[in-house]
Amino acid sequence: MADHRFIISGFGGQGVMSMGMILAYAGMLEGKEVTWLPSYGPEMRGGTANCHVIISDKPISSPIVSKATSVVAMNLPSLTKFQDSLEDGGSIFINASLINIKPDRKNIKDYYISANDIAMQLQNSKIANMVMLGAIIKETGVVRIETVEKVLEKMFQGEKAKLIPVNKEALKKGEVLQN
Amino acid sequence: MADHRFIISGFGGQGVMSMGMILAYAGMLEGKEVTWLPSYGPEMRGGTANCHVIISDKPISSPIVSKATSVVAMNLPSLTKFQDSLEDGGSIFINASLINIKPDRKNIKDYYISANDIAMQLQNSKIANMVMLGAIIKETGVVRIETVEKVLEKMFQGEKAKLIPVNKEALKKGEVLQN
Amino acid sequence: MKTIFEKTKGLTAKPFHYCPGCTHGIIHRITMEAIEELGMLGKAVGVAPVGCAVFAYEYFNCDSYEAAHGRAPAVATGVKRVHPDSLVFTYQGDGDLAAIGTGEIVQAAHRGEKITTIFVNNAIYGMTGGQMAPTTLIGQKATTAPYGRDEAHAGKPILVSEMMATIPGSAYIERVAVNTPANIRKAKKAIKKAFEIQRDGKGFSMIEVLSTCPTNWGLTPEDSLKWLEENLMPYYKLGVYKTPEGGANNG
Amino acid sequence: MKTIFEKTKGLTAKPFHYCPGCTHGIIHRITMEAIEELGMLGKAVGVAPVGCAVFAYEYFNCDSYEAAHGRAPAVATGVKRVHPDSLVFTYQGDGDLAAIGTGEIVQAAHRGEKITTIFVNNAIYGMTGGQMAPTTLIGQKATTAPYGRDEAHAGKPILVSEMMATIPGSAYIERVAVNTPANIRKAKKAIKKAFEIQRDGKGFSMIEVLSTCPTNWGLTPEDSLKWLEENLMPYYKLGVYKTPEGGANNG
Amino acid sequence: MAKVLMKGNEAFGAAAIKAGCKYFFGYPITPQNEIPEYMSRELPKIGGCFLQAESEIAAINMVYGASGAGVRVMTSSSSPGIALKQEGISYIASCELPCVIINVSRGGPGLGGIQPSQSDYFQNTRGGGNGDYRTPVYAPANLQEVIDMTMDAFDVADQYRIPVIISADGMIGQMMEPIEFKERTGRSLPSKEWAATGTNEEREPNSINSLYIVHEDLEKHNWKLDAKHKLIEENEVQYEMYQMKDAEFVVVAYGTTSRIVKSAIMDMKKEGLNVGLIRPKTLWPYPYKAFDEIPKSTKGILTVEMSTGQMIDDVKIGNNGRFPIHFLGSPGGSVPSPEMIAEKIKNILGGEKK
Amino acid sequence: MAKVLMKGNEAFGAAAIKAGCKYFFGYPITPQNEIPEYMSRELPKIGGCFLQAESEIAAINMVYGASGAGVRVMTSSSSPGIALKQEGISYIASCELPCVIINVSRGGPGLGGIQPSQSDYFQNTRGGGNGDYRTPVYAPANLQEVIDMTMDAFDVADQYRIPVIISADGMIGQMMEPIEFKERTGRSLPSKEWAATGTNEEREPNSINSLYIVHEDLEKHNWKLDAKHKLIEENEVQYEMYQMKDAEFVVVAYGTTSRIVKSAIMDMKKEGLNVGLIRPKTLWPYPYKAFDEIPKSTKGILTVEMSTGQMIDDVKIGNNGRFPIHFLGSPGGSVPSPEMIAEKIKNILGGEKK
Amino acid sequence: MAKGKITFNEDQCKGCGLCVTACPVKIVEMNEKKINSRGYHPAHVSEPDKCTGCANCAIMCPDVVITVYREAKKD
Amino acid sequence: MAKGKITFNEDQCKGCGLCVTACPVKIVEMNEKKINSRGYHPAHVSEPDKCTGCANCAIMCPDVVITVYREAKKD
Ligand SMILES: Cc1ncc(C[n+]2csc(CCOP(=O)(O)OP(=O)(O)O)c2C)c(N)n1
Ligand SMILES: Cc1ncc(C[n+]2csc(CCOP(=O)(O)OP(=O)(O)O)c2C)c(N)n1
Ligand code: SF4
Ligand code: SF4
Ligand code: SF4
Ligand code: SF4
Ligand code: SF4
Ligand code: SF4
Ligand SMILES: [Mg+2]
Ligand SMILES: [Mg+2]
Repeated sequence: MADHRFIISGFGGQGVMSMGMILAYAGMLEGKEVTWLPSYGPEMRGGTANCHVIISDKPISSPIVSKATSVVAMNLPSLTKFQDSLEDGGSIFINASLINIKPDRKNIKDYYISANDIAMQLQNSKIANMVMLGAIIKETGVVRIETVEKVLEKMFQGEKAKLIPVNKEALKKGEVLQN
Repeated sequence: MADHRFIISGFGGQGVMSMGMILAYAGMLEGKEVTWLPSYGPEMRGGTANCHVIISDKPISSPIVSKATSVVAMNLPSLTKFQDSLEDGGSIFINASLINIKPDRKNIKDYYISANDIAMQLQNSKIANMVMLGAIIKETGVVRIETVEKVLEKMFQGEKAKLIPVNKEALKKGEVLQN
Repeated sequence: MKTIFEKTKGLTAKPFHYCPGCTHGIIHRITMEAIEELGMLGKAVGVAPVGCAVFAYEYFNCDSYEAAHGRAPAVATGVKRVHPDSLVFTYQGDGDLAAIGTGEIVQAAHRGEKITTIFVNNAIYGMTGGQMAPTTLIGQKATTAPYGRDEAHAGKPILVSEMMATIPGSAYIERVAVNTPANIRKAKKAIKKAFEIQRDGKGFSMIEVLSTCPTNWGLTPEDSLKWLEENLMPYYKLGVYKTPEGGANNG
Repeated sequence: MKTIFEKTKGLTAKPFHYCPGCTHGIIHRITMEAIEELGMLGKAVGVAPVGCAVFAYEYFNCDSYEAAHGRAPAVATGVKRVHPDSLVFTYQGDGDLAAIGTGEIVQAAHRGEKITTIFVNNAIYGMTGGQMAPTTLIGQKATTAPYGRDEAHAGKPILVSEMMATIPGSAYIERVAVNTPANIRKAKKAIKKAFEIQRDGKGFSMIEVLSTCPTNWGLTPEDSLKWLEENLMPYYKLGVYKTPEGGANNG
Repeated sequence: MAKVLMKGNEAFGAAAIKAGCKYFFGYPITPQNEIPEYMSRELPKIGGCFLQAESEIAAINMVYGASGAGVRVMTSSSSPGIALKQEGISYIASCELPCVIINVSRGGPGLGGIQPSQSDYFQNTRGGGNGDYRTPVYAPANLQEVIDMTMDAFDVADQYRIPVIISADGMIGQMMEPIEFKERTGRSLPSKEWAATGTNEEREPNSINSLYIVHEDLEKHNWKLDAKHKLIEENEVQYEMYQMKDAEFVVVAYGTTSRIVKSAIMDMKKEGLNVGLIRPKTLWPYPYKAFDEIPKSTKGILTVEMSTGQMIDDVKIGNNGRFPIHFLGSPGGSVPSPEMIAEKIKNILGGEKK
Repeated sequence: MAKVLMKGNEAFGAAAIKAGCKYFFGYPITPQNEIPEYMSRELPKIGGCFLQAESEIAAINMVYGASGAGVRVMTSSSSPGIALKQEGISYIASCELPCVIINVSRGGPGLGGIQPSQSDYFQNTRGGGNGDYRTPVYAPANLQEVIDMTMDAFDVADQYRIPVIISADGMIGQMMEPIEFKERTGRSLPSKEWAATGTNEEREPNSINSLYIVHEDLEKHNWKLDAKHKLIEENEVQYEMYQMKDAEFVVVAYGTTSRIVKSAIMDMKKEGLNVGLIRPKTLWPYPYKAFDEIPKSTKGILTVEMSTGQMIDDVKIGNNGRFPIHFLGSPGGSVPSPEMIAEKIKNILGGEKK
Repeated sequence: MAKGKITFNEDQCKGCGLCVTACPVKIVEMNEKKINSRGYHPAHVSEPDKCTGCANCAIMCPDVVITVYREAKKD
Repeated sequence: MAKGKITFNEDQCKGCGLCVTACPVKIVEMNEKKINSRGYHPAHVSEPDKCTGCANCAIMCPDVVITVYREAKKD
C-alpha cells in the first residue's frame, strides 16, 4: 500500500506518542513522506492520548487522519473512540491485555495482541508499546523491522543504549501475532 | 463679514482659551455656527497657548484656522508665531502692554491695546483678556457686546457673580481702541 | 447516623477535571463550603482564572466569570463596583496572579477593593505543562527551567503574601496549606474569615493556599503532599500576614 | 578660583523642557553626575518612561531608549541580558512605575535583574495634566479626583519602596527627597550606591525620589518644596529599605 | 432642548450619562483626558462610579466585569491605550457583552504624537484582538454626531450584545461646538437575564465565559457570532452621500477629514467642478453598498485619510474594480487642508497617474 | 545535511538558532509551549539567553530592549498572547527594530480554544497596534517552510529594520515532519550602527525612540515607514500557483488549509475537474498580483480559511471585481477535510449561490 | 458498633489515594481489583467497624467522593 | 574677597526661584527688571562678595543654570 494512515491511541504513559514517532522516523529513513500529529490540550490530562501518523510515497496534504488504514487501541476508551475512524478493510490492533471486547465494526481486520502481558514476560512493563509496534509492522509492512531497529539505535544513545536489546526483543515478540 | 476666523494666542494663564470660548458662546447665542479648537500638548507647558475660533453663517468644515481673519497676540512669541497666519486685509490685535514691536506683515490692519495696563487700572490683572475682547468685538463686529455680556452672566454664577461688573467694565474699556 | 460531611451545595454536580490527587479540588470545596456556611451563595460572584482552574465557573454553584489570564482582580472590581453587596472573589493560580497578573492583584489591594482572592500557589504553571512560575523554588525543574531554577538567572521566588501585606489597602492576608486534614481545616477557617472581612466592608482580603501539582511535579499525589511540606512550607511560611487591625502574626 | 560645580558631561546641552521649578531636572542631573563620577557614561544605557520625563533620552548623554508607558523595566531587562556589562537604568514616574508598570517593576526585582531604577514620585500624573496617581495622598485633589482622593473609593496611597523591599530579588531600595540641598546630596549618594550595586552584580536596585510638580499641584516652586516636606515626607518615610546584606534601616 | 457649547471629550461623557451609563473605567492619555475627568466629576453626582484603573488593560477588564454584571458601562482611551485593550475587547466580544469604547486617536505608531490622526482604522475595524469578532465602529464628524452616535452606541451594544467602538480623533475630542440633546425614539432592547448579578438562590447560575474547549462547540459559537455580524452588516450601516448627483469625481472620507473634504468640494463647486463625497458614518459595518450608487459619470475615487492609507482597503472592496482609486494621506497629526485636497483632485483629473 | 524529524514548534526554535538568534523572551501558552521550552534547553548551551517573561507584554518589551541593543531576538505566543503584544509591536515597528514574532494561533475570540485556527489573519496582517505600520507575515504550510521562512524572517527583519511575524497554527506547531537545513545564500545586510550598546564614549549617543512630538516630524517619519512598506510590497511577496493552468475554478488558501486544499484538488482532478490554488506564502505583502494570472476560463474563486472569513478581504482586493468570490470557513479549531472542500466547489459549479 | 461510616461516590474516584493517607485508623485502601468507569482503581474501606467518623478522609479527598456519617453526639 | 563665585547661564533660567531659597547667605534674588529670551525673570546675585561657594544654589537649580567657583582650599 502506498499510503499508511495510523491512529495510535492509549493512556498517557503507555508510550503511544513514541510509537508513532518511531514509525514516522523509520518511514523517513526509508525515504518516504511522513507526518506525525499528536492530540494536545486538556483532554490529555488523565484521559487518552493519541497521535496520527501518515507514511506515504506521495507528499502528504493534511497530517490529520480522518480515515485510518490502521487504528491502534492500547486501552478501552481508545477502541470505542476510534474504531469508527477506520476505513473499510482497515486493520485494528487491540491491546488484549487491557481490552476484553471486540470492535463493533464490520469489514475490518482485527488483531489482538496481549502487549502488556508479553512486556511483563520480558520483565519490563514499559515496552508494551514496542510489542504492539512489532505487530503493526509485521502486519502492515509499512516499514522494515530493521529500519525500526536502526531508529532505536539512534534514539537510545549513551546511558540509554542498554535499553536497546530489550526493546528489540519486544519488537520481535510483537511480530508473532495472536489472531 | 460672514466668516470670522480667529487665532488667539498668549502665555498660559493669560486667559486666551476663555477669550475664545466667550466669543464662540456669544456666536452660538446669536444663532451662528461656531467652533473652538485649543492647542494641546506639551508645548503648552510654560510656552504659549492658543485657540482657533470660527464664527460663521454657514456650516463650518474644519475648526482649524489656517488663514485667520483676525489674530490676537497677547504676548511676543504669539506675534512672531502667528502673524503669518493672517490673511491679507486681516486684523491683528496686539497686546501693547507686553509687545513693543510691530508685525512685519503688510496688507493688514494692526491694533494696539495695552490690555494689561488697562486691567491694572481696573485693579484686576486677570482681566486683560476681557479688555482685549472688547477691542476685538468693537473692531470686527463679530458679535454684539450685549451678547457677550449675557455670556458673562451665564458664566459667572453664584459665588462668582460678583466678578461680572469688573469684567463688563473691562470689555467697555477695550472698546476704546488705541490705534 | 447523621450526615456530617457531604458535598456542599456550593459546588455543582459536575465532576472536577483535575488530575488525580490535585489539591485544586480541595480548595474549590472549602471555598464554596465557606460561602455556603455564610449563607451567601446567592450573593456570590466568582471569577475563574486562566490556569488549571479555568473551568471553575462550571463547578462554583453561583454566578461566575472566566477572566482573561491574570485579570481576575480587575474583572472582580468591575463586578463589585456595580453590586457592592455581592460577595465577589477571584480564584487564581500562581502564574495567573504572581506573573502576568501582578499589576492587577497589587492594584486591587491598593484600592482596598472589597473582594477576596483565593491564591493557589503550586509553584508551577500547571495547565500549560509545567513551566517555571515566579514561585518555583530554586533548583526545582520546570519545562522552561530544564536545568532547575537558577537564582542567578531567574531570581529568588517571590513571596506574594509578604508583598501584599505591605500594601496599605489590603486588610487580611494569610498563607495556608492543604496538605493535611488539620491544615485544610485551618485553610477553610482563613477563607471564611476573608469572606467575612469582605462582607463587613473592611477591605481587600487574600488567602494564599499552598497546593500540589502531582502531574507537573512528577510525583504521586501522596509524595506531592510530602514535597509540599518539605519544600514549599519552609520557604513559604504559613501564617497571618495582615489583619484589618494592622497587626499580623507570621507563623 | 576653581570650578567646583558645573554641568555634568552626563547631560547633553539640550535645555530641559520641564516647568519652572520642577525637580525632575535635579534628579536628571544627580543621576547623570553619579554615572559620570563612576566613569561609566560609555557603558550606560538609560530607559526613559512615558511621563514628563519622556524626553529624558534627549538629555542623558549616553545611549538610551524611550519605553512604552510602564514597560521600562522590561526594556532594560532586554538590554541588560544582551550586554551584561552595561550600566542599565530606568527613570520612571509614579504613574509609569506604580500604576501601569506595577507588573514590570515587581518582576524585574523578582528576577533580581541587575538594573537600577530611579523612581520619581511626585504623587500625580504630571504629563497628562494632574490625574490621580496611586501615590496621590488622601484628600489631595487631582483632575480625576476633583473632590480629593477618597480612601473609601480609591484606597490608601501605595508604598512602593516598602513593597519592593519584600521582594527577595531586590538588593538595594532607598527612598530619598530632593527638597533641600542636603537631601539632594543624600539622594545623589543613594543613586550612586544603587549604580555600584548594579556594577558589582549584586542585584536589582531602586531609588525612590520624592519630587515636586508645581504645575499640577497648583503651587509655586518654593511652596511645592514645602508641600513635599510637610505632606509627602510624613507618609513616604525617607530611608534605606533594603540592602544587599538583607538589612535595612528605615529612616 | 437648547443648544450648549461643549468640548468633544465632554460631549462623549455627557451623552453617555444621558444614555444611562453610570459606570466608567479608564486610564489617562492625551488627547482624551477630559472624558475621564468629566466622568470623575459627574458620575458621583448621580450615584454612579468613576474608577481610574491602573492601566488600560485593567480598565477594559473592569468594563468586562461591570458589563457582565448587567449595566451600561464605558471606557475611553487613545491609540496605544486601545492597542492594550485588544485582548480584553476580544473577550468582551466573545462573551457577547455590551459596552462602549471610545478611541480618540492620535498619531502613531508607537508613542507617536498627540495630534489628531486616523491611523487607527485597522485597529478599530479589524480587531487587533485574536479570533473572529467584529465591533461596530462609529465615526462622528462633528460634536452633534458625538452626542447622537454615543447614545446610539449604547443601544446598539445592548441590542446585539456587542462592544461598540467610537472612532474619533484629537480634534474632535478637543474642539468645542454647539450641541443639542434631541428627543430619541429608543430601540426595544432585550433584557439582560444572562448577567452575573448573584443568583439570589432564585435561578441557575449565570456564567460569563469565552472558553469552548471542544472545538465543535467553539465552531458553533463562531458561526453564531458570524450570524450576528451579518445581521449588523444588514441593519446598521450608516453613511452620508454628499453632492453625489452628477459627480465627476468622488471622495471617500470620514470624521474630521470629511469636514475638510466638504469644504474642498464647496470650493471646487465654485470653480465649476462637481465632486461628491461618500462619508462612512459606520466604519464597520462599512458602507460598501454606497459604491453601487456612484454615478457612471465619475472619473475616479480619491480616498482621503489622516494616515498613510488604511480605509483604502475598504474602498477597494466597495469599489470592486469599477473606478480608478487614488489616495491622499496626511498622517502623523497633520490635518489636510481643503486646498491640498482640491489640488490633488485637479491634478488627477488633469492626468496625474494613480 | 540529512533530514531530521522535528516537531513544528521545535523547528521554529532550531531555525532561529541556526539563523543566529541567541535571545528569546516569551511566555507560556498552548499550543506553542515547545518553542520556549526548546529555547530554554538550547540557548544556554550556546551562550545565549532564554528568559521567561512575566507576561506577553513584558516579553515583547524585552524583545524591544534586546533588538535595540543590536542582536537577533525572537518571541512567540498564540492568539490572545499576540493581542497583548500589539502595543509593543507598534513601538518596535515605529523604532524600526528587527525581530521575529511567531504566532501559533488557536481558536478565538477571547480565550477560545486551543485547536488550530486561522482567525488571527486580521491581527497578523492589519496590525492591531496603533498607527501606520505593517509587518511582513509569513505563512508556512509545512515544516520545511517553517525552517526556511524562519531563517528568512530574520534576514528580512534586519534588511528592512522591521518586526516580522510568522503565522502558523496549532497543527503546524504540534506536528512532526522531516526537515532539512539547506545551504542558504544570505542577503547582504546593513550593519546596526543605530543600536544602543553603550557609546564607549567613542561616538554620539544612540537613542531608540518612537516619539515625534512635532507633527511635521511624525508625518515625515510616517512617510518614511510608508516608503519602506512599498519597497517590501515590491520585493518580498511570495506565493505559490498550484495547478493554475486551465483551472476552471480557483481556490485561495494558506498554511495548513492550503495543504488540505491540495488534497482536494488531487481528488477532483481524478474526477476530471481542474481546480487551481493560489497560496499566499506572505500574507503581507499580499500576493494581489497573483490574481492577474488567473486564467479567463475560471468560473469563480473560493476562499478557504479556518475562520469565519478574514483573508477574503484581501482576496476581494486582489480579485478587483473580476470573478465571483465564494467562501468556505472552518473556524474554532475545526480543520476542514478535502471532502468538504471538493463538495463545496462542486456545489458552486453546480449552481449554488455565492 | 462503629462510631462512623463513610460511603464513596465510587465512579468519581480518581484513585489518588489521598484518603488513604488521611485516615488515622488506616482503614481506607485502594481497591486494586476494581476499575471504575473512569478507569481508576477506586478507594474503599477495609474494616468499616473501626471508622470513627472523623471525616479526615473526606476532607482530604480532592474530588468530593466521600460522604461521612456519625453517631449523633452532643457537640 | 569672596570665597566663592557663581555665574548663571542666564538664558536657561526659568525664574523658578529655587536657588534663592537655597542660598544660606541670602544673596541670590530674582531680577524682576530683566526678562530673558525665554520670557522669564532670571536669577542673579545681589552681593557677590558674600558668596561662600557652598554650591547650594547650583545643587538646587533644576535647570543646571549655575556654575560655582571656589578659592582653592585643601579638602
Ligand atoms: C494571555 C495569555 N497568556 C498565556 C496563556 C496560557 N496560560 C494558560 S494557563 C497559564 C498558567 C497557569 O499557571 P497557574 O496560574 O499557576 O495555574 P495552575 O494551572 O498552576 O493552577 C498560562 C500561561 C493564556 N491563556 N493567556
Ligand atoms: C499606554 C499608555 N497609556 C497612557 C499614556 C498616557 N500617559 C502619558 S504620561 C502618563 C502618566 C505620567 O505620570 P507619571 O508617570 O507620574 O510621570 P510624571 O509626568 O508625573 O513625571 C500617562 C498616563 C500613554 N502614553 N500610553
Ligand atoms: S496539571 Fe497540576 S495543577 Fe493542573 S490539574 Fe493537574 S495536578 Fe492539578
Ligand atoms: S507637569 Fe509637573 S512633573 Fe511635569 S514638568 Fe511640569 S512640574 Fe514637572
Ligand atoms: S471518617 Fe475518619 S476513620 Fe472513618 S474512614 Fe474516614 S478518615 Fe478513616
Ligand atoms: S481521595 Fe477521593 S479520589 Fe482520591 S482515592 Fe480517595 S476517594 Fe478516591
Ligand atoms: S554658592 Fe552658596 S553662598 Fe554662593 S550664591 Fe550659591 S548658595 Fe549662595
Ligand atoms: S534655580 Fe535655576 S532656574 Fe530657578 S531661578 Fe535659580 S537659576 Fe533660575
Ligand atoms: Mg500554578
Ligand atoms: Mg508623577
